[in-house]
Amino acid sequence: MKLAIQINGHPASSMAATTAYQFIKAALRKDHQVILVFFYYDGVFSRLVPAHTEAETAAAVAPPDWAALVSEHGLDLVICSAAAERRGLAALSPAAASDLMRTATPVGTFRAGGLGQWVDACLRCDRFIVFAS
Amino acid sequence: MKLAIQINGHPASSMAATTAYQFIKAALRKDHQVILVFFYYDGVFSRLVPAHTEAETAAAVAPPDWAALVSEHGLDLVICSAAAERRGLAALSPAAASDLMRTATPVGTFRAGGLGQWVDACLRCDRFIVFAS
Amino acid sequence: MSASSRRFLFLVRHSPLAGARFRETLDMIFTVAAFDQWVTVLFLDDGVFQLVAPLGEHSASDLLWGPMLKAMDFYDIHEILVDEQSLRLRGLTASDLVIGAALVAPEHVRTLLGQHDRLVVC
Amino acid sequence: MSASSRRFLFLVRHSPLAGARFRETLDMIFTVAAFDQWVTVLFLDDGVFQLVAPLGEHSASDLLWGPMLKAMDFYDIHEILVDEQSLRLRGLTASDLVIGAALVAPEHVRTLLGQHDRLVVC
Amino acid sequence: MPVLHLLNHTPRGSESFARCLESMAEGDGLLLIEDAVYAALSGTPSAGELRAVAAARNRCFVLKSDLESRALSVRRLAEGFECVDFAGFVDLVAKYDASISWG
Amino acid sequence: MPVLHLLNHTPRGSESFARCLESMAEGDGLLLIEDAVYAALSGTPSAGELRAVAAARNRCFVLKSDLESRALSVRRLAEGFECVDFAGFVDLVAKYDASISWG
Repeated sequence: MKLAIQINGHPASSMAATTAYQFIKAALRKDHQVILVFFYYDGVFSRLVPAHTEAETAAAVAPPDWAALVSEHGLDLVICSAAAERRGLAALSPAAASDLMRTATPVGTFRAGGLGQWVDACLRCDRFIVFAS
Repeated sequence: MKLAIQINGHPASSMAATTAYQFIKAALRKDHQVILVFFYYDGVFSRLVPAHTEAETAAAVAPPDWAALVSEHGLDLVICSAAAERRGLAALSPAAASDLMRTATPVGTFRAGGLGQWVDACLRCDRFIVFAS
Repeated sequence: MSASSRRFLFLVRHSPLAGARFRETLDMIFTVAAFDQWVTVLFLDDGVFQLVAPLGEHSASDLLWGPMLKAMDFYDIHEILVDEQSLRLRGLTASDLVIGAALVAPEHVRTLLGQHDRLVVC
Repeated sequence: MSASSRRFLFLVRHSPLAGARFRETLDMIFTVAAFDQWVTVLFLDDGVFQLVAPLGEHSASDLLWGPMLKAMDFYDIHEILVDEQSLRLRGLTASDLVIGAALVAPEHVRTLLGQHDRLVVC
Repeated sequence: MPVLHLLNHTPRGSESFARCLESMAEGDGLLLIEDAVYAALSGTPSAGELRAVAAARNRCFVLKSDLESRALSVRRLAEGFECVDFAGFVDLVAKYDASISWG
Repeated sequence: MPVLHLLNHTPRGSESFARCLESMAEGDGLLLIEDAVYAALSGTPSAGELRAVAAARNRCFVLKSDLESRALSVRRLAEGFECVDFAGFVDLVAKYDASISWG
């Protein structure tokens, strides 16, 4: 089964990214194909990596490790660049470090893209699932 | 009248910052004193300046110009640094430009702070107003 | 329609001034239409506020997304529907709306879901 | 109390796993308590889910903020209150709660608001 | 101590509306801002509930600029609501002893 | 075409719950995830409404890991709900022709 995933929720105020991440891992374990993970609306903030104290991480549900999914499964993680720019996040640039970010996702984890890629995946996939805010 | 203001809403998905900004301008016009504007919860994202096309800016409510309030009225705008770091925004650093941000607020507009300053203002003010998400 | 064509149903459920959200919803709808897909748009719950026509001293262009809403008539959108119950619960009628839209009953929402294969709540 | 002391009422209205929110609410409450101010905490609406005690195979430490909630008993919090109606609408009773808290009726919420001068909905 | 209650969401979008009305004591004020202004349109069930509140010696206000940014005319307001601009909002905050933002 | 409905908020926190139940056709499925799992606790009004849905030949599922992260026991679930893990979630998505996330 070919899956296309859309993530709409802000990682700080919604569980959307966390749930989507667990769903994707389970789908891959069952040998389904995830042809696109598209970050839209406030989902584009998934690019920022929040700071957690150790106690918080232990108690809370573990945050998504997107970089691992990309390196291990070659997933295509696309952040809508128009949605990102409307929220003050620039298009992805090669430099990973930033004075405004506490920690940065490894370069190449996310790809800047647009709604064309989203529609294309919606047409090619067998199932389309939204993780709402 | 001494006012303390708290802003909780994300600037991309809530009107909290926009409403607070208009309220503050009206209060200053009436010679009230705004002793603190405290950004908490998702309000800390007010530091990111969203990109607007001209048409969007014309049609929508104008976004807050925090830098102007600081330069003209010497307001104290404090971003809770613990809340910012939990959301992947680092403590404020002197460098204003960033590869991850499309546009940056002028250096010195916001000050990194904590809940101690918030309580202090709550005790000193005559009225405390929250702008909710 | 080719084998890969899909029927998209957009369910607009949120009020207009919630940040960038509605603009981004319109972007999705127009992008799908540009790919020559079947597109139905259903306004329901607080989404019906998107369609309230300006009254009194205001003109259609004062409405935040008025011009874009009107463009939907010209795009290749299959149908624009409004949930009648959502309007009624908000004291609105069809004559309050800025664009022509067919009213549907709640039962019809059920049918609509089954007739589309890409369901997007906005 | 000094002239500048205030009575703070925190109204916790949201469910526990909504991101960093509850942790930040607790930070506010403990900071005010550290300043020796009068602090009342009222759980109502979906906020009562914060207090549901683990049952069955789970222990209190499995509850996301369980340890911090228990610490409220030791801090100088004036009162911890729970809206009885909010519990009832969610099929919960006082025996489901992880900390000792007095139940209040909706009328009492009105009275509480008038007795405090810093009202913070969380 | 009379309290100024602030609502900023549509009446059906959350539980805040009902909670706020239930929590108002005699002499309290209510100000509708942002999306909450829709609650004051004439003919809505919410406007009826709000009128009942007003009858209990509370005053109900609506922020004019939020009506305008939604292209709503003041003439669509149900009876019993008073329009205020931001200067009026500031005066209300000064007039009541405390404010509460229900979200 | 049978649809899988997804809810992720508490029943009283938004209009999504009522809207979802009203939009379910015969043969559709419902999966409660994140904060929506509270709706399935026995003794809640929401669980009663959901049982009525199940009686109309729909199946109601609850995501087990979201019960667990809220320290809720499976034994607190009202009758008529089936627990699934993430692998089961994936199977449900495959089984139904389309999914809708009400938010």
